[in-house]
Amino acid sequence: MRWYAAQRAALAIIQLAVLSVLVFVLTALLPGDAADMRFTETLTPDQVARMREQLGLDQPALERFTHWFGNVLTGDLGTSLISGGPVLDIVKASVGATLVLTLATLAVVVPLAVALGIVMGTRENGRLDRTITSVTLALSAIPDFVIAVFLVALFSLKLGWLPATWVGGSLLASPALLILPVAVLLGRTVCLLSRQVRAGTINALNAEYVVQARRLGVPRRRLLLRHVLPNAAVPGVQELARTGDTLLGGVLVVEAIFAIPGFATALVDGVETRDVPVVQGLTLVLAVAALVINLGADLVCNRLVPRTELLR
Amino acid sequence: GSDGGSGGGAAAQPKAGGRLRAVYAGGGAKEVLDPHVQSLFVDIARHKAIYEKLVELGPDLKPMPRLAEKWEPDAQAATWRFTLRDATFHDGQKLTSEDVLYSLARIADPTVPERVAQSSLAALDLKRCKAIDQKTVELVLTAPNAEFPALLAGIGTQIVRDGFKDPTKPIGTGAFKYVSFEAGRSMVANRFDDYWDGAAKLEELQILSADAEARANALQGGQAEYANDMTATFARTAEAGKTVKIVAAKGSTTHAFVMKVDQAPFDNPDVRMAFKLLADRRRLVDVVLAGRGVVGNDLFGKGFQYYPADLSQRERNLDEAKALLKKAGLLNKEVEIFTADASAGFVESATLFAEQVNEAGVKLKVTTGSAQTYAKDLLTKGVIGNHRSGAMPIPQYITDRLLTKSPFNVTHWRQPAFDAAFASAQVMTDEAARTAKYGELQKTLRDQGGIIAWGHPDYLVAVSAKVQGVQAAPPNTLDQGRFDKVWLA
Amino acid sequence: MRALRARTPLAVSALLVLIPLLVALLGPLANFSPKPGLPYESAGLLGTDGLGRDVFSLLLEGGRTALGMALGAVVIAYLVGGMIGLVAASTRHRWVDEALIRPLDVLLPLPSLLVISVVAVGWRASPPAITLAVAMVNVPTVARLVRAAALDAASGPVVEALRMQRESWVGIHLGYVGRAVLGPVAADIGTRITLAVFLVASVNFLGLGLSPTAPDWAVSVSRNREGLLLQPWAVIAPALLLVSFTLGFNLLADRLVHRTRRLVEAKR
Amino acid sequence: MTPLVKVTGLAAVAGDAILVDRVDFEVWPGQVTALVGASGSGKTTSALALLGEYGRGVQLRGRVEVDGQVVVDDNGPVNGVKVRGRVVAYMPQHPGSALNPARRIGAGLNELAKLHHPGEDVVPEALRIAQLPDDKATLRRFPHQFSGGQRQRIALAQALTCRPRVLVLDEPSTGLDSITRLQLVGELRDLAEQGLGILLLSHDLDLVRALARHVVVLSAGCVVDAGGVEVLPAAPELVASLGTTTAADPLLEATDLSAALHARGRDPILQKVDLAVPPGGCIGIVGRSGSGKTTLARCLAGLHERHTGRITLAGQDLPVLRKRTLEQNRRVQYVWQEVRGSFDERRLVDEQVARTAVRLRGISATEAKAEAVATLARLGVSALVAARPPSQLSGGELQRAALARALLARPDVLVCDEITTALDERGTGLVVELLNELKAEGTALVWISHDLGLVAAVSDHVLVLDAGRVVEEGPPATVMNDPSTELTRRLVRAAKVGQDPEPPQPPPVLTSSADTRSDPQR
Ligand SMILES: Nc1ncnc2c1ncn2[C@@H]1O[C@H](COP(=O)(O)OP(=O)(O)OP(=O)(O)O)[C@@H](O)[C@H]1O
Ligand SMILES: Nc1ncnc2c1ncn2[C@@H]1O[C@H](COP(=O)(O)OP(=O)(O)OP(=O)(O)O)[C@@H](O)[C@H]1O
Ligand SMILES: [Mg+2]
Ligand SMILES: [Mg+2]
Repeated sequence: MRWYAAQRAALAIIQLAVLSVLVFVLTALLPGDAADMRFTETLTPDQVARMREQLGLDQPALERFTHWFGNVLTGDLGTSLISGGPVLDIVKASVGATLVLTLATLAVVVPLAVALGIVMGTRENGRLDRTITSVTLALSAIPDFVIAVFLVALFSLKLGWLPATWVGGSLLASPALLILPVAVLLGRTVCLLSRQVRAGTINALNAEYVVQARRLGVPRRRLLLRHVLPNAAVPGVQELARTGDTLLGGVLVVEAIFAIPGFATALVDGVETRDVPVVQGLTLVLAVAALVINLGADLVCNRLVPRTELLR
Repeated sequence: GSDGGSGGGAAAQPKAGGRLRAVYAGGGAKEVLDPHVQSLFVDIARHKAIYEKLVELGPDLKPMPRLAEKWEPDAQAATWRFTLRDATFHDGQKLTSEDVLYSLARIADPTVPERVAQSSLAALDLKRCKAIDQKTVELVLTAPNAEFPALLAGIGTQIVRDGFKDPTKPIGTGAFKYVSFEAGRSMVANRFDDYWDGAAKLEELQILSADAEARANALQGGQAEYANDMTATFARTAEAGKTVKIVAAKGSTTHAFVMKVDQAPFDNPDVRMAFKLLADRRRLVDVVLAGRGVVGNDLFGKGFQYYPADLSQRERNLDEAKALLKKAGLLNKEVEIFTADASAGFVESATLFAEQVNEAGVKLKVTTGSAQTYAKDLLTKGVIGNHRSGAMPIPQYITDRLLTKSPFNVTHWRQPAFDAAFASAQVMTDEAARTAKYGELQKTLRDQGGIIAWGHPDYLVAVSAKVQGVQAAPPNTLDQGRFDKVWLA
Repeated sequence: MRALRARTPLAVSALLVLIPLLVALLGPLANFSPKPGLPYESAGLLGTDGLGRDVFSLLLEGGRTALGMALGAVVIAYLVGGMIGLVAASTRHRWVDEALIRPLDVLLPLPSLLVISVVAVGWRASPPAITLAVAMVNVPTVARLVRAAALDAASGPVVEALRMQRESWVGIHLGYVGRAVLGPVAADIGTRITLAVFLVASVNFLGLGLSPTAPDWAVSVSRNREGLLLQPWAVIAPALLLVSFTLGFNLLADRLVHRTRRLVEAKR
Repeated sequence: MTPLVKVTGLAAVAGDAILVDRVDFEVWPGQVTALVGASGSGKTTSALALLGEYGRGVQLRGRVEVDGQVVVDDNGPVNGVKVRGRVVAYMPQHPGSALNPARRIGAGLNELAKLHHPGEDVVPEALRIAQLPDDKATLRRFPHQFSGGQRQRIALAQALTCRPRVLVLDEPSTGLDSITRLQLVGELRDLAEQGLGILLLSHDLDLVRALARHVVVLSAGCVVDAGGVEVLPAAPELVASLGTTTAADPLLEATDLSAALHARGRDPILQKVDLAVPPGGCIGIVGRSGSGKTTLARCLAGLHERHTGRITLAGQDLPVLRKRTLEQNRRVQYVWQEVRGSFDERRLVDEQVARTAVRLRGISATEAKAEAVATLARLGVSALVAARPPSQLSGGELQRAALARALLARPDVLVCDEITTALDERGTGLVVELLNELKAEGTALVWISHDLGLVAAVSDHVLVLDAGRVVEEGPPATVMNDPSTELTRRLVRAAKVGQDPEPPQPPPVLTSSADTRSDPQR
């Protein structure tokens, strides 16, 4: 176990280092730099040139990178080229909304998907199974921006029931702000997850050990909760960790449509304004999160079904 | 909804109190609190609530007194005396000459290149500027300029307190006192009771940032009462309902195609004229601006001070254009138009214009560049591209874009004779003579220059039905976004 | 068998996929371009869009990018990732396997969002660049999937038995390993194409991809959504075509997954 | 005394197929009743009827009474749920896979204890009978942390925790080496002595002979005979051959053969094994589970590449499989132990068998097919059966198909890895007959088996492997009758289950390392 943890940690560190280089190279490949972004027909080229100098953007890329990397090792994510504030502040400011959004989504998705998956799995090919399958399949086939556009048109603009944007509202004052964004993010994730849970349930139900437990007189309810569920959850958990990335893509669309000042928006903004330290910082945080989530998923799976191999 | 100002109703009795949430196009991390570093509308709106300038622009972009009660130039228009108004800062201090001098020096600080008014106020000879007394300040120019007051109304020229260092603790003379700010999201400010121009009606002002769709949704969903810079489509949708009013300032900005006059094929005046004759301005306005705009006449600033209104409207003339193109040998050749999604309507108008040009037998190919770097790229890249300019006095527009040394000379219009004529006009203290001279220069531009100004979109502000007192005014003018005059019914 | 018949009929799923596909393929050939009108009018079959263009003619033009980029991305992802996966699985040298798969592991936490937005911002409005970016984002997962599926098959006793019978390399890898990989891959392609369509469409929707005047379906949905209440067809029609394609593909993929599952069950 | 289980006129029908027809049997407390019969004769179907359980699409008729409760009557199963666990506990064929990998074994045992005997502390007793340590550490372990043999015991402990009146054991001895099998016999005998009724399903007649009081012989779903052990066919008299000490040069020879799991000899499985087989000779390889028999066979077949030492065929070096010439490939063939896994699910069995002749002997596909069908027919697998995909063949049929597949190469050396485990006596007889014929024609055999009697009958030289080393070798008669090592002695003695008139000695205490067999194939 300790060897495993060490291996995992070493791999993570290598991944993060390589990732930083990659992100730097990627952003360096973009045309223009942060100083150019300030060129909005109010600052003259001469002023822009002086700014570039002040921001240190006239230095060679390698030097900028090593400088940044050195700082990161001491825990300093640097300062934004655009706002001049610490990157950490930008990360902190943007992470909240996205976190709330994803947690709220997960809080709905996970129980819903598990429940649906188990219902479907225990009634394999029954009418209920087929109905739920069809509905979730259809839901997952609608791109999130299409869902969002129509939900907003219907529930906010036509009926006026729900707020269509986070602008001018506060989450504390009106939690209803969460409803539409979560509804948009829900569809695909629930479908993906519930299908995994369904497959896991069917597999577990057919497994020798469940059949045997039933033969030894374990009642049905207990069988489902204690014997089927943990095994059925494993593919679901793995899927959840895997969908993190796709979920983030959806989050961007949702953030854009509902004007949520979140992580994905900050990332794309950073790229658009060539704010390299911000992009670096956000990516780093994101990568750490992805690594932690994957590790967590592996550990959870290993907890649920100890035989799951840790290192593939 | 109704066009024009919404405050005209005689029955409307101003009411005090309440909170107004105004949404502007956001700039994310680019948004700043330093009044001298602004460049976005949302920054300008925010700073306008807190700070003031010596001079402001009227609806026709003519300078009008603000913190300066009045001004007087000397005979050469090289030394200007400004008399200050009896205004109070949010910290209770009175406005003095020292504040003005400090503000101008702060703007000019060469170690902070992002202070935007640096280039426009470069003509100021700071060492020789001085305070005559508490309320009078004398500003000396390195070269005479009859338009100097207008420069003090440009963006980034706000007056701050003497010794102002920390932009996160704003103190101005404006109608609202700063409370809080989060870049890319919102600013909150409260009424300043000692405002010299009569305290605002609103108790609290929130200025929020959001893109066009979110602005529309916020306004319709009742999460905002005021939405700046709305699209014509939104106006069309909103007009069907009753909850939202549209306040439209006619023809406030300028949409144009710009040709580089020193690059083939536009180094040939015939080709420039042919392209001008090819533009179907009416259709461009109808489609790209959804009819919400005024047809342009290849000149900036229709309706502004110094605009030559007597020039005839240029119309589409396919035959003449064809003849000119044939003469230039451009028929069946391909020309690229360089555009980007940098501003609403750019790609759309380029695409539409391409179709119109294609009808004359010249293939205009649309190339899309990066939106973020477009302003810079346009200076060097492409031979013809999109251009949009906000409202500003016409002489300033010429200074910025049409002189040999202009920093944003996108048409590469570099004519020593034109430069000289403009310089001579600028020192004329007689306004009528100046106007005549500017008129001549603009006629030259219209016929020979590289600008195809096809339309002047209306500037659309949408407000919820209960908002009163919103004036229809072009952006960058005094009455645009004046929340001290607005009240909630 | 009964369960299979009870599912959505094959014809329906196929039709759902085929309609958008045919529109995308044949639409541009139709060369149907009526005279443009004014923005958001109801003239013509489906009215006009925000630029006064006929929505129906736009639909005919817009499928090529909407589906082409996604399909292209999946094809490229499978060519590159599948090759890496197969080679990694079939190599007898552990270091080749490691050298091929470990770098992909490192790439896994790289947010696809970042890659795509960088590419989209850097090479704006270039369909090949975006296609390539979407493809690259998919390579690591495809490679791992193919490797895992092939490894399972290639290391099993069946391959040993075939070697004992001296079957040729081609016979073993295409005849057996390839067929064994086909099941998971076919199921995966179904969902992957849907995902790719989503990704491409989202990029275009967010204005990071194609030019805003492009007739692309996702761009149409994005650009015309502010006119949704004035002229709904400009949004609904392209959205319907997109959804029809992804829904059809989902149904087909589901069917495939079912078939492979039943095969596996039969094995037990 | 009344019987615990009374089955009368039990019938099971699936569609038009009759799986079980008018079966009667009884199970008495303290006694073992055995259901015997060939594979597919309906043993499992009949036994599951005691729980009211039936396969998908199967209908049960007749009458099953368990401990006074009617479980099946003429309307089909009724309230089988009541007897599950508490009255009848069933132990399936591969108990290893019947343990939930996600649960600690303690949790599983306590759950059953709480369900059936709340408030009573039945777990320690169950563990004791199953010969498992009753400490916290053991209970906190997960199933994968036990060896195959221990897992079998855990499954037994689970069944015992229910304190059933009747214990049903389905093929408990498949794949066990003789020592482990002997331990099982002892345990079951103890259980019966404590008053439990045991229903034993098996085709291992020796095991039945050793345990059963009542025997019911099934054939194609019908009871063909019933009574005491005397109804069983007599144990075939297999005479150990004396060993042919032919002077002929060895055809296949391995010297100093070592093999490891990992590169550079880490984790060795085989160490310094020497063997030689002359043409027409047969070398038998025996040893406990996990001793390295399969690995040795795979080295000879060229499939296990991580080995050192020298293997020669007719004096010439024999490289690993992928470097062998066509001729070398043809001359040495291997028959898999895990036979199901070695067939491609998607092609028909006869086609797969025929491919050998096409690829290795270059004959046409039609000729090869004809030859495949003929060979399979000789082994008792009809052409009709062989023309199906592998999933539709029974384990025994597939085992014979695998043999045919190797035989179609007309090999000079045939390596057989436990190829009769799924066969009944008739099937085994057919296989042995054919192989003896080939031997007479000069084919050399390497014969791996747990069935010492069979080894003795087939081979003329025996190797005994233990932990990868040869611990004893010699002619079978010598090795079997006069073993020189303790291991061989135990193997031989344990193999005599059900053949000796004397009851065997109490089983030796199992140490956790004694059974290193990996998880049985699921
Ligand atoms: N659900 C089912 N539907 C149809 N036929 C079945 C079903 N279950 C079992 N059979 C058939 O019933 C027969 C008896 O099966 P059963 O499992 O009872 O045999 P068995 O004697 O236990 O054999 P083995 O020794 O291989 O375990 C077999 O021919 C089998 O193919
Ligand atoms: N792939 C593997 N991974 C780990 N251990 C292995 C592997 N293959 C074989 N072993 C180990 O090598 C040893 C020898 O295995 P082998 O299969 O040769 O045994 P065997 O004598 O054939 O046993 P059986 O009678 O059960 O077939 C065993 O301890 C087994 O656990
Ligand atoms: Mg059975
Ligand atoms: Mg073995």
